[in-house]
Amino acid sequence: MSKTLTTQLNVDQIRKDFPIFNQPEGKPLYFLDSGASSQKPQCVLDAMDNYYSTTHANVHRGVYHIAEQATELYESSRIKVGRFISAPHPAREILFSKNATESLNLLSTSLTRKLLKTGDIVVLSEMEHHANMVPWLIAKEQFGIELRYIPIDDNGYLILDNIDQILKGAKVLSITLTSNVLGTLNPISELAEMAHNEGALVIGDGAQYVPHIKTDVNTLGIDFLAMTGHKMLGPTGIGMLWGKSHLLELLPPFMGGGDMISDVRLDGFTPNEIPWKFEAGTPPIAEAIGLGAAIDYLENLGMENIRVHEVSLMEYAFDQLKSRFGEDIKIHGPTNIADRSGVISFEFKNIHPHDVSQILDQSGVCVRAGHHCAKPLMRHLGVNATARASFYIYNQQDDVDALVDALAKAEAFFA
Amino acid sequence: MSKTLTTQLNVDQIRKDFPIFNQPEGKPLYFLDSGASSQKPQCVLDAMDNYYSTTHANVHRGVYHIAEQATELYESSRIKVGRFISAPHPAREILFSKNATESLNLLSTSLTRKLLKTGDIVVLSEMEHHANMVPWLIAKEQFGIELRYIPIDDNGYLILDNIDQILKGAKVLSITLTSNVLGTLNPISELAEMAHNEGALVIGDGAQYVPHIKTDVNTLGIDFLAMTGHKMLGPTGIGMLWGKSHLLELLPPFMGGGDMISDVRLDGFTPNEIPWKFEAGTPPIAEAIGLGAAIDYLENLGMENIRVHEVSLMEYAFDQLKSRFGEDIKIHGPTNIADRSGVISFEFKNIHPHDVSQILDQSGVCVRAGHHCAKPLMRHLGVNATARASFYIYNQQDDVDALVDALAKAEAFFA
Amino acid sequence: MPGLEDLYREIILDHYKNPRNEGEFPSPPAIKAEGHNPLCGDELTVYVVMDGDAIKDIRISGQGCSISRSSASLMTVAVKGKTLDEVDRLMKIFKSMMSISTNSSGETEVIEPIEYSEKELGEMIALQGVVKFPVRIKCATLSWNTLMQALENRSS
Amino acid sequence: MPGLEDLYREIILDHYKNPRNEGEFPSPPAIKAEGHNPLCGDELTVYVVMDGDAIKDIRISGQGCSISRSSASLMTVAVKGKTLDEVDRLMKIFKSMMSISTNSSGETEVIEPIEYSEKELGEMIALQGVVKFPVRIKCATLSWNTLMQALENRSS
Ligand SMILES: Cc1ncc(COP(=O)(O)O)c(C=O)c1O
Ligand SMILES: Cc1ncc(COP(=O)(O)O)c(C=O)c1O
Repeated sequence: MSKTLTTQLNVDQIRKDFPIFNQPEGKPLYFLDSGASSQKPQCVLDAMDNYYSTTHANVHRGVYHIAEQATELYESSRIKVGRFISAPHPAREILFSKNATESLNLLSTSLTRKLLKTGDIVVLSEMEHHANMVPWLIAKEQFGIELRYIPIDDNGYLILDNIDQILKGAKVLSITLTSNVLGTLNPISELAEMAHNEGALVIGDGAQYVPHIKTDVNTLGIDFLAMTGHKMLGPTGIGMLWGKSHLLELLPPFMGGGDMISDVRLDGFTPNEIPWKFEAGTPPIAEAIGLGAAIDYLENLGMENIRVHEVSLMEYAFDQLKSRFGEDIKIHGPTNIADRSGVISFEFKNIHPHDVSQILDQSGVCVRAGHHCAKPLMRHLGVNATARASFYIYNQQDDVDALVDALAKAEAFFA
Repeated sequence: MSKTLTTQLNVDQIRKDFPIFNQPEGKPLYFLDSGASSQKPQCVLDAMDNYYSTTHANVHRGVYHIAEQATELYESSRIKVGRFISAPHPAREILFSKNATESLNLLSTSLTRKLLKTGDIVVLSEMEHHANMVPWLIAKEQFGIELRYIPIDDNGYLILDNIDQILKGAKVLSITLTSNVLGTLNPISELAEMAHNEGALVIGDGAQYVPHIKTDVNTLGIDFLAMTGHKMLGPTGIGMLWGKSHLLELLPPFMGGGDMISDVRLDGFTPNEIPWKFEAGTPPIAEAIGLGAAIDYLENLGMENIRVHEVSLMEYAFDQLKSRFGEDIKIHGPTNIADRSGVISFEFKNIHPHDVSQILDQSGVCVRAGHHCAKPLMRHLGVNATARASFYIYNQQDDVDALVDALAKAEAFFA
Repeated sequence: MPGLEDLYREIILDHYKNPRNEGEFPSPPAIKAEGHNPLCGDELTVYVVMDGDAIKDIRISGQGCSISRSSASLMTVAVKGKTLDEVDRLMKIFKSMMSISTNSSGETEVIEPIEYSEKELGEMIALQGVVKFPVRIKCATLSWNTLMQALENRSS
Repeated sequence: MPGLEDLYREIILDHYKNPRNEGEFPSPPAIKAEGHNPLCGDELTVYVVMDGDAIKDIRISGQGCSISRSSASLMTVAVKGKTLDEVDRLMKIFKSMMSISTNSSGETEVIEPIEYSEKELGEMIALQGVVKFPVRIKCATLSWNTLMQALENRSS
C-alpha cells in the first residue's frame, strides 16, 4: 500500500514554510485545490510586508529614494518572470496584469483593434477555460471575428485529424498548454509550428502549466503566454503576459491611463514604450514583489523536481483510487500520466460533486466541485460538474490517503 | 512660528501604526507623497497575512470551508466599501478592479459597447488625470465618440460660464472630484444636476477624494464613482467602482472569463448577475481584505477628523512656505484652502522639479516631481512638470517644517 | 465549523433519494421555466399547471446536488394546491430563512426578511442548516427562483 | 543611499548653469529632432548641421532638469566635429556607462556594454554618478536618444 514517492522534494520541510499548514490549533488540512489557487510560503508574505514596511511608494514617477527603490524592486520582478520562462528580452517582454484573465483580454482586445478584422478566424480548443473563451466570444460579438474549435476525444486529447483544415486561414491560435479539468498536456510546439505555417499568431494559456512544469517560450514556439501569480505561490492580484517584443511593439494599448503614455493631448495620445504601454495606472507593485519571491522559491526547489514530484503523486493517487473504488470512480482525461499535469477530475458513484466536496471537507480534504470555468467542456463530458483534486509541491501521500478515506465516508453517507 | 494644528487626530499614535515610520535604523522619513500612494498601517498587512495564513483559497467556486470563508471575507469587504460611500445597495453596486484606472476603462468600454454611438459627446475637464482622459481618447479612436472639455481658469477653478453650452446634448460627464495637481474641489453635485438635466450620465473620479473626505454618493448625485485602494491605506492591486444598480445591470461586461458568466457555449455566453458580471477571473482577494481593514482604520479615525487635520496642515504649509519664500515659490490652484484637498503643487525659483525633489530627498523629504499624469493640465499651466507635496493622516507640522528647510537647502545648492 | 448534520438532515436525504413530483408536463398547457446555478452548472426545469389562481400541479426535472434536489422536492410539496398569494408568502418565508447571511455573503437578492412561524415552513425547516454553508444557499434557492420565473412567464 | 555629490558634480552644475551650444539652427538645412522624457514631460530639440559624414555644428533648445540639460550640453561638446562613426561609438560608450543598472532597473534599451577607456568619455564622466539614481538615467540619455533620432531622420 505505501509505495513511496519518487521525489527530490523534502515535503516536510516545504510544509514548514507555509503558515497555513502550521496553524497553532489547526485541524489537518489536506489541500487539494491548488489548481484553483495555491497556498503561499512565508517568504512571499515577508517580501510584501518588507516592501510595505520599508520602501513603499508609487513606481516610475518618483525621483526620491524610496520611490526609486520601489521601481527597482518592481522592475526586477519583471525580469525574474522573464527569466523564469526564458524570455529572450525579460525587461521588455513581460507585462504585469491582474490575472491571466486580464492578460488574455488584453490580447483579444488589442489584436482586434489592430490586426484582426471582421470574418478573421481565431482557433481555440473545446477544453479552454472561460478565460480563453469569453474574451474571444466578446470579440466575436463586437468585431465579428469567427471562432473555430479543435475538438477533443473521449480520452481527453485534442483531435488533430483535421487540424490542417481547422487552422487553414486562421489568424490566431489561442490554446491552453494544459487543461485545468482533464489535465491533458497539449502538443503546443507542434500546434504552434502548424499555426505559424498558416501565418497565425499563437497564444498559450499557461495558467495551469507555468506553475508546475519548466517553461521555455522558445521551445514552446509560441508568440504570447498568459500566466497568473496566485496559482504559483504568488499573491492574488497579479497576472503576467509574455509576448515577443516585435509583436508587443506592433500592438496598440489595452487600457488607457497613467504610465502607459508617452504624451497626452486633449485630442489624442502617444503610447509609451513596451512593456509600460500595456500597464495603465498604478500597477500591482507589492504583488509583483511577492511574485518575485515566489519564483525564487520555485527555482530553488527546481521546476524539474516539482514535475517529478507531481507525476509521482499522480501515479500514487491513480493507483489508490482505482484499487479502492474500481468502477465506482471515473477519472476524466488521459490515462497515461506522462500526458497529464497534476489535476484529477472525477465522478464518484452517483454522488453530486457538491456533496462529495462538502463531505470531504469534513475530513479536512479540500477539493473543488463545479464546472471549473469550462462549461463547454463539461457539456462535452456530459456532466454539469465534476469534483477535482489538484496537486502541488506541498502535497504528499497523506493527502491522497485522506482523499481516499474521505471518499469512502461519502460513499457510506449516501449509501 | 509654531502655530499648532487644529486636529482631532493623534498623529504620534497614528504613526506608531505605520511600520515604515518605525524602522529600527530609519532615517527620518517626511513622506509627502500620499497623493501618489499612501503608506499602510500594520493592521492592513496583518489582515492580508492572516488571510493567507489561515484561509486562503479561490473565491465563489469552492464548497469547502476555507474557500467559503475566503468568499465571505471578500464579499464583506465589498460591503464595507459600499457603506463607506453610502451606496444604497452595497452588496450589488461595488465592483472590484485593479485600480481606479481599470474602473474608468471598464466604464468607457462598457458604455461605448452599448449606450454610446459615433458622434456622441462625452464631457471631461481639462484638469483630468490621464486615467480619466486616455480611456475616452481610446473610445474616440475606436468608436468615434466626441470629447468636450470644461476649461479652467488661472486660479485652478473650472470655468462654468458656458457650462450649459458644453453639456448640451452630452451623453456622459466624467470628471474628477478633486484635481491631483491643483487640489481644486470641484462642484460635483451642481455639475451632476446640470448633466442629468441634459440626460447625461455622470461619472466621478474619486481617486484623490474618497481617501480624504467623507463621501456620500447620494449627495454627490452622481451615477458612478471610481476609486483606488492604494491611496487610502489599502494595498496595491485593488480598485473599486460604484455604480447605480440599474445602470450596472444595463451595462455589458468589460472583460470576459471565469466568474463573470452565468453560462458559456461555444457560440456565445450569458453574463452573471451584478456585481460579478464585471469581475472576470480570480479577483484581488487578499487585496480586498486588506482594503477592508484600511476602511475600518479610516472610519475609526473619522473621515471628518481627517479632513479637519488636512485643512489645518495645508493652512500651516501655505503660511510657512509663503512667509519663508515669498515670491520665490508659486503654488498652483485655489488660494482658498476650503476649496482644496491636501495637495500642494509648486514651482520653486527656477529649479527644475526633478532637482527640487532630488535635493529634498537628501533630507528625507519625499515629494513627487513630474507631470502627475496630467499633461494637458501641465500645458495649460505652461510648465513641463511641478513638484507636489501631499498630506495624509500621518503627516504633521514636522513634515512641513522639514519641507521648508529642505527647500532652503535646494535654494542654496543651486544659487 | 458547522457539522454535516446541520446540512444533511434526514428529511433532506429522504427527499434527495426519493424526490417528490419528479417529471415533466406537456408545455403548453403547463407553464415552464429553466433555471441554473452558475456556480456548478446544475440545471432544473419547473412545470406548473395552474387552476385559476392556484397551482394545481407541479413537476420538476433536472440534475443537482442533494440540497438543490431536496429543496426542489420540498418546494413542490409545499406549493401544490396553494394560491399565488400563498406561494408568494412561502417564497418570502423561505428566502427569509436563507437570507440570514445575505449581507455578509454578498448574496444578490436582498429580500426584506419577514416574520413567520416555524409551522408555516413545514418540512422545509430541514433546510435551515444551509445558511451556515453560504455557498450552498444558491443550491437551495434555485428551485424557488425557477418557480418564480415560471409564474412570471405566465403573466407576460 | 548615494549622496548628492555623486549626482551633482561640479562639471554638471557648470554645464547646467552655462549650457554650451544652446539655441536653434534653421531647419532645413539643419536636421532636427524632438525628444521628450515621459517621466516628467521635459522636451528638447536637437539641431544638427552635417558636413559630409561629420557633425559640423549642433545646437539644443528646450527645458529640462540639471541632469538632462548638462548631459545635453556635454554631448554637444563631445560630438561637435566628430564623424558619424565616432559619434556612434561615443553614444555606445555613454550608454554603456549608463547601463550599469540597465537590467535591474528594467530599462528598455538593452545596449551591449562595450569596452572603453575613461579618457574617451572626457568630461562626460561627470555623469557617471547618475547610474546610482536609476530614475534620472532617462534624463541623462534624453539628448543622446534625440540626437540619434535626428541622425536617423537624416538617412530616411
Ligand atoms: C485624480 C486621479 N485619478 C485617477 C488616478 C489613477 O489611480 P490608479 O493609478 O490607482 O489607477 C489617480 C492616481 O494616480 C488620480 O490622482
Ligand atoms: C487554464 C486556465 N486558464 C486561465 C485561468 C484564469 O486564471 P485567473 O483566474 O487567475 O485569471 C485559469 C484559472 O482559473 C485556468 O485554469
